[in-house]
Amino acid sequence: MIRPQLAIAGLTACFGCQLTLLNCEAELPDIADRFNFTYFPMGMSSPDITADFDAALVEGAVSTPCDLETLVTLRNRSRLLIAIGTCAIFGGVAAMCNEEPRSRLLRTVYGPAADGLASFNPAPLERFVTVDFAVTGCPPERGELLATLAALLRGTFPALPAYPVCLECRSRENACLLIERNEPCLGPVTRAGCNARCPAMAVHCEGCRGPVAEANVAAELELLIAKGVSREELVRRLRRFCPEWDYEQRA
Amino acid sequence: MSSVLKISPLTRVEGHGTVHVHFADGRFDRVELAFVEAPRLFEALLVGKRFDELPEIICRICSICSSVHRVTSLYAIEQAFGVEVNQQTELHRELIVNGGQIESHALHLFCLVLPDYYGLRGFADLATVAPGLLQAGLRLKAAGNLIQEMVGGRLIHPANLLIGGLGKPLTTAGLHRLRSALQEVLPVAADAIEQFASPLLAEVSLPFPSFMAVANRPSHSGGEIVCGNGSSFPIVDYRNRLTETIVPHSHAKQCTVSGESPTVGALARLNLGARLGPVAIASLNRHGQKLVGDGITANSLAQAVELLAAVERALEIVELLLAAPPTDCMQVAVTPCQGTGTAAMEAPRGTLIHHFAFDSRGICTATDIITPTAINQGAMERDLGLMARSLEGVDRQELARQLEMLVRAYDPCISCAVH
Amino acid sequence: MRPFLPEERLGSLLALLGHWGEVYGPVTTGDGVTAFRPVSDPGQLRLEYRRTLIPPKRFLLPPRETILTYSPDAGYQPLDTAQPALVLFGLHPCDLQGIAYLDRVFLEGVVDTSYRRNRQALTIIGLSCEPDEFCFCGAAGADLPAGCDLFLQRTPAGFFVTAGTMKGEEICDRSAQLFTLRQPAGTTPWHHPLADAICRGCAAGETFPDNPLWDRFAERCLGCGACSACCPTCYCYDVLEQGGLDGQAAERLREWDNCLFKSHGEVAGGVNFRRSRRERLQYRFLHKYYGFGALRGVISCVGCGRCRAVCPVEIDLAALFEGEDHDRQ
Amino acid sequence: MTGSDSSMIPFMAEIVASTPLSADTSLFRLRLDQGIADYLPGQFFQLSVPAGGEFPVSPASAADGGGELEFCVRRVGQVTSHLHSLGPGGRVGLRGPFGNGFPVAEMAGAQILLLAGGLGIAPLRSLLHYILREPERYASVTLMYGAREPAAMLFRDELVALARQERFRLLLTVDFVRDEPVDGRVCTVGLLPALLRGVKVEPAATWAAICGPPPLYACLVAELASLGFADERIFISLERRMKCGVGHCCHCALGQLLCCSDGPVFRYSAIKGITGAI
Ligand SMILES: Cc1cc2nc3c(=O)[nH]c(=O)nc-3n(C[C@H](O)[C@H](O)[C@H](O)COP(=O)(O)OP(=O)(O)OC[C@H]3O[C@@H](n4cnc5c(N)ncnc54)[C@H](O)[C@@H]3O)c2cc1C
Ligand code: SF4
Ligand code: SF4
Ligand code: SF4
Repeated sequence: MIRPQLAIAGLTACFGCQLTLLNCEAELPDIADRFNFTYFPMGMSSPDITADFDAALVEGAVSTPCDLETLVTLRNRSRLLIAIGTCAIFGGVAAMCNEEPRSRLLRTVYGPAADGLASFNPAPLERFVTVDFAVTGCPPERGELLATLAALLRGTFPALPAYPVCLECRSRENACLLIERNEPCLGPVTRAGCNARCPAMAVHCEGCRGPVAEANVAAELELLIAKGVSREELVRRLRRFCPEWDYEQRA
Repeated sequence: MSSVLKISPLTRVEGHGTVHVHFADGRFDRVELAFVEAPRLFEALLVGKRFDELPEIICRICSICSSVHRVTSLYAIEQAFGVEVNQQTELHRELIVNGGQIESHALHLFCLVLPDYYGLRGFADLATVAPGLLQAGLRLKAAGNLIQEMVGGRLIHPANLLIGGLGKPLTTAGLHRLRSALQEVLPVAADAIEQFASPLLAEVSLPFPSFMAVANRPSHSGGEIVCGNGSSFPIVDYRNRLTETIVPHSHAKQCTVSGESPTVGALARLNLGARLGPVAIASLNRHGQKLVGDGITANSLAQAVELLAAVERALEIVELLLAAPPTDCMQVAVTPCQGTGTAAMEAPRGTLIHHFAFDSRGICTATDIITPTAINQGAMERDLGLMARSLEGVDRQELARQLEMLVRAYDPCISCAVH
Repeated sequence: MRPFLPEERLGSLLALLGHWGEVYGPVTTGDGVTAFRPVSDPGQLRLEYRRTLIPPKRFLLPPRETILTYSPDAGYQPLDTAQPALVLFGLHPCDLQGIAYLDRVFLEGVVDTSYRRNRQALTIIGLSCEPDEFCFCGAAGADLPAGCDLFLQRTPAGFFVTAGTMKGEEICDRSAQLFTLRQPAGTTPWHHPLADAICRGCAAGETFPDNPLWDRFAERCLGCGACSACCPTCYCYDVLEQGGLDGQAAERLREWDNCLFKSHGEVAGGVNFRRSRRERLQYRFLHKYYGFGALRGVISCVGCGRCRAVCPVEIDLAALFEGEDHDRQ
Repeated sequence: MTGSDSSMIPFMAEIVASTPLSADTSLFRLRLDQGIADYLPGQFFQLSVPAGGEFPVSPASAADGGGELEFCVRRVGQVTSHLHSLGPGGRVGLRGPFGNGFPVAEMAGAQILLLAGGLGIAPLRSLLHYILREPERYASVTLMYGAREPAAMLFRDELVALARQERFRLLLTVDFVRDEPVDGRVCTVGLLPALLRGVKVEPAATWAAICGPPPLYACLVAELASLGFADERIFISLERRMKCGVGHCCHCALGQLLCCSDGPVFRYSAIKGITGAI
C-alpha cells in the first residue's frame, strides 16, 4: 500500500469542501495515519507546495491570478488532480452572475477601489488544466470524499453516482415536490449522491451537485413553465451552481 | 536597509491571509495583515435575486458558519416582510446555531490551536502525539455536526431552515438521538476547558480590547448591540455606528466604531455578560479572572467555556422540544413587499450583520453584510504590530510563530471577512 | 362456508403475526406518501390504499445493499448477518404478482444469494383491492393470487381468509380462534379494458415501431428514473465496489439501476448500445411487455399503475396499446 | 466451479505472470487457489479486482485440465486499470464460466474461419488453441486478424510460430502503418473485410467465427454473406455492458436475448432480425 502525499488547496470558495474532510470525525485519525498532508494550509502548518504529490485535491473556482498560479503549480507537481466540490467542477455560487460584467459586480461591492482588484469571472478548474477526477457537491458528501481517499490508497478512483437526484428521492419514499406541490425542483436534472437530502426535508432540490449527465433541460423547463414558474426564475435557479447550461438540450 | 518578514499563507485558519512585517534598518517598522481571499462578491450576487433565494445563497459565504449566516438572513428577510415565526421554529434555529458554535469552536480549539500547545504542524501529528485529546475534540465536533445535520438536513449549508418556518421539524426519535449524543459529550466539554486555561502567547502587553456583541442570543431584529464602554445601539441603527473602510492591502473592508477597532467573538461575549447555563457558569467562575484580565490571549479559553455553554444550551433546547413535540412544518405564508430588513446575530467568531432591501415583488435591490472577522481586522492588525514591536530582536522564525498564534487567537474566518 | 376475520379482530391478528416477524403494512407517512412501514395497531393501516409509492420489492432488492465483503484473508464472502424476519401485511394482487415475477428471476436458474436471504425472511399477507384510474391489472377479484402465504378478501365487515402456503396454514391454525365461518358472496372478476388491449397487443407481438408516440415520449422524458424505481418488476441493478480506508478490506454493493439512464447501455471506450432516449424507452417497453432471457415471453407489467402515476411528464408506455388516437394533441 | 454460490461469489486466484502485449494490453496468467479452470472457448468470466470492481472477460487460453488460465486485458477504464497496476502475486477473484461459447463439437470436421479485429483476438485465440490441440479433428483453420497498426497487433510472434503448422493458415492485416519502418512485417495493410474478399473459402464446408469491435460485425457479415455463407454458419461473439453474468442485472439484452446467458456467442441467424444487435 502506498502512503500518498496529498495537497489540499482552496481557491475561490467557502472552504466547505476542505471542511468536509475535517468533518469526517470518526475517520480522521485513520486518515492522518495513512496520508501525508504535505500541503494543506487550512489544516497543517509549514505547507510545502514544492513537493511531488500523489494527488492534489482542489476546492473552489478560479477567479484570480493567484488562484491560477496555485492551480497550475499543483497540476505540475501532482500525479493526479482532483476537483472537489461544485465550484471547482462547474464554477459554483461565485460564478452565478458570470453573464454580467465583472467590473460592475466588483464596483457594487468595493466602489471605485474595485479597479485595483485582479479578479476575473470565476471558472471551473477544467477551463485551465486537466482534471483527473471530480467529487461534486456543495458541499461534497463525506462518504464520497472518503471513498475517493480509500481509492487513492490503491491508486484508483471510486464509482460515484451519475444519475439524477430523483432516483434517490423516490427510493427514500419522499413526496415528489414537483408533482405534488408544483415546486421548481431541480432533482431531475441534478446529479445524485446526496441521497436527496433536500426533498427529504420537503425542500426542493436547488441543484447544488450540478448537471446530471445528459440532462433533459428543455423538458424540465417546459414542465416547470407549464406549472407556472417563470423562465426567468428557472434560469436564475439553474445558474446558481453552474453558469453554463444548454437550455435547449434534450439528450 | 529594509526587509520584510512574510507569513504566507497563514495556516490553520479558514481562508487565505498573509502577514507582512516590515523592518527598516533592522528595526520594526509596520505590519500589514492582508486578507487575500478571492472575493466572491456576494453583496452583488444577491441583488436581483428573489427574497427566498437569499438564504440558500448567502449561507455559502462560509462553510464553518453557514448555519448562522442562514439564520441571520432569515431574520433580516422576515423583518422586511413583517413575518413572525413560532416558538418551535425559533428553537430549531437556536439549536442549529448552537450546533454550529460547538462544531466551530471544537474545530478551532482541537484541530487548529491545540497543535500549538505541542509545537506540532497540525491535527495529523496530534493523532500520534495526543490521540486522546484529539479524539475528545473530534467527539465534541461530531456532536455539533450531528445537530447541524439533523436540524439542517445537510451538514454544511443547511437546507431545512426557511423563511417563516421549517421544511421538517425534528422527530421525537431524532430528538432522543440528539439528547443522548449531547449528554455524552457534556463531560468532555467540561474537561476540555482545563486544556486551554494557560495562554500560549508570549507575554506581551496588548491593549485591553474594546468589546462588542449582540446583546441577547438569539437576537431578534429588534435587538441591540452593546459595547465594552457601556454604550449600546439598536441593530437597525448599525449603519450610523459602524464605519466600513476599504484597506488597500486587504480584500476585506475594515470596521470601526467611533474611530475604535472593536473586538468581537467569544471573549467579547463573556465579558459583556452572555447568558450561560449553570454548568458553564461554574467553570466560568473558576477562570473568571483570566477571562476579564488577559485580553485576546484568553480567547481560546473563552471559546472553551462557550463550547461547554453551547452543549448545555443545546441540551436544554432538545428538552424543550421534547416537552412540546413539533407536529407540523410550521411554515408561515410570506407576502413580499417593499422594505428593508436588518438582523444581527452572534456567529462563533462574533457579530454578524445582514441587511437587505427589497422591491414590491420581493426582489432584492441592495445588501450589506458585515462579518466578525472583518470587524476584528483592525484590532488584529494593531495587536500584530504591537507584538512585533515588543518582540523586536527575537529570532524571525519565533516571531513568525508568535504572530501566527496571535492571529489564531482571534480565530479569523477569512472567507467570511472577504465574502 | 369460509373462514372469516371480523374487522374488529384485525388487531388481534396483527399481534399474532408479530410471531412471524415485525409487521409492515401500508400507512401514510408524514409526507403524505403511502408506504410499507412498521405497524402495531390497525388504526395506522390504510386498508383502502391504492398503491404504495415504492413497491414491496424494496424488501427483496433494497435500493442499495452490501452483497459481499472482501478481506485479503477470507476473500469474497456473503454477509453473515441474519436478515430479520418481516411480515408484509396488505399486499395487493399486483404487488404479489410482482414478487412472484422477481422470484422467477432470482430464484429459478441461477439463485441470487442475497435475494434468497431477503426472500426467506418474508411472510406475505395479501389483501384484495379497489382499483383507481391508474390501475389496469386484470387480476383483481381473484380468490387467491399467487405468491402470498395468506390472502385476505376484504368486505365491509371483515375479511375472508385463504391460506396460500404451508406457512399460511400454520398462521390460520394458530389464529383459528379469531375466525368465524361465513358464506362468501360471489366476487365479480374485474377487467380493465387496457389490460385486455395489452394482452391482445402482446399476443400479436406489437412493438409499434412507427407510432409517433415514441418521439413525443423521447422528447420529454426527463430520464429521472421514477418509472422504473417505482415498478414492482423492474430489477436492473448496478454493482459497485468500495475499498476501506485501511487499504485492505472492501465491500461490494449493488444498487438500483435504470434502463432510462445513459450509462445503462454504455461500455468502455464510449460505445453506447442505446444512445438515444427513444432506444431506451423502447428497451423498457420490450422488457415490460415481452421479457428478456429466461423470462422471454412473460409480460412483467402487473398493471399496478405506478409508472403512470409517478412520471412527472406523464409518459405512459401502456398508451401505445390504447390505439391510434391516444395522446395526439 | 459450478452451482449458484460460485456463480455469485468470486473464488480467488493469483496473478502468476503478466506480460505486456501492446501499449495498453497485457496477458494475465492466473492460478486458481482451488480447483480446475474448465470452460469452453467463447465463454466468459467475471473478473474481480478487490476494492476495484468486476468486469466481464473471456479467457484467451483454452482449458487444459489444470488450474491456470489466461486473460488478455486492455486498460480502458477503472477496473481494468486497477488490474494492470497489480503485478505477479496480485490477488483477484473470478466468477464463471458464464454464457455459451463456440459450439466446438458442431465445428469438428469442418474448415474453420476465425475473423478477429483488435482485442477480439482474445476469445478466438482460446478457440484457436482449443482447435490446435487436436488439429486433425478439423479440416483446416484460417485466422484472419486485423489490428489498428503493427504495434497494436497482439500475439504476433506466437501466431507466426503457430502458422508453421500445416493445417493453420494465418493472415494478418493492419489498418495503417506509420512512417517508421516496420521490420519483418508479416502482414498486409488494409481493412479486414477487404482482406476477406481476396481469400478462397468453401462457405458450405466452413464455420466462421467473428469477434471484434462493434463496427466490424456488420461489414464482415455482409462480406461473408456475399461469399455465400449461410447465416447459420456464422458465429459472433458480442459485447454488452454486464454486471452479473447470469441473466439478472438486465444491461445486456439484444432484443429479448440476454448477451450474458443466451450469448455471448450467437449464431448469426439467431440475431439477424434484431435491431441494434450488430
Ligand atoms: C463477454 C465479454 C468478454 C470480454 N472480453 C474481454 C477481453 O478478453 N479483454 C478485454 O480487455 N476486455 C474484454 N471485455 C470488455 C471488458 O469487460 C471491458 O473492457 C471492461 O468492463 C472495462 O471495465 P473498466 O472498469 O476498466 O471500464 P469502465 O469504463 O471504467 O467501466 C465501468 C463499468 O462499466 C461496465 N463496462 C464498461 N465497459 C464494458 C464492456 N466493454 N463490456 C461490459 N461491461 C462494460 C462494467 O460493468 C464496468 O465495471 C469483454 C466484455 C464482454 C461483455
Ligand atoms: S421531489 Fe424533486 S428530486 Fe424528488 S422525485 Fe420529485 S422532482 Fe425528483
Ligand atoms: S437535493 Fe439537490 S440541493 Fe439538496 S443536496 Fe441534493 S443535489 Fe444538493
Ligand atoms: S418517470 Fe417519466 S420522465 Fe422519468 S424516466 Fe420514466 S418515463 Fe422518463
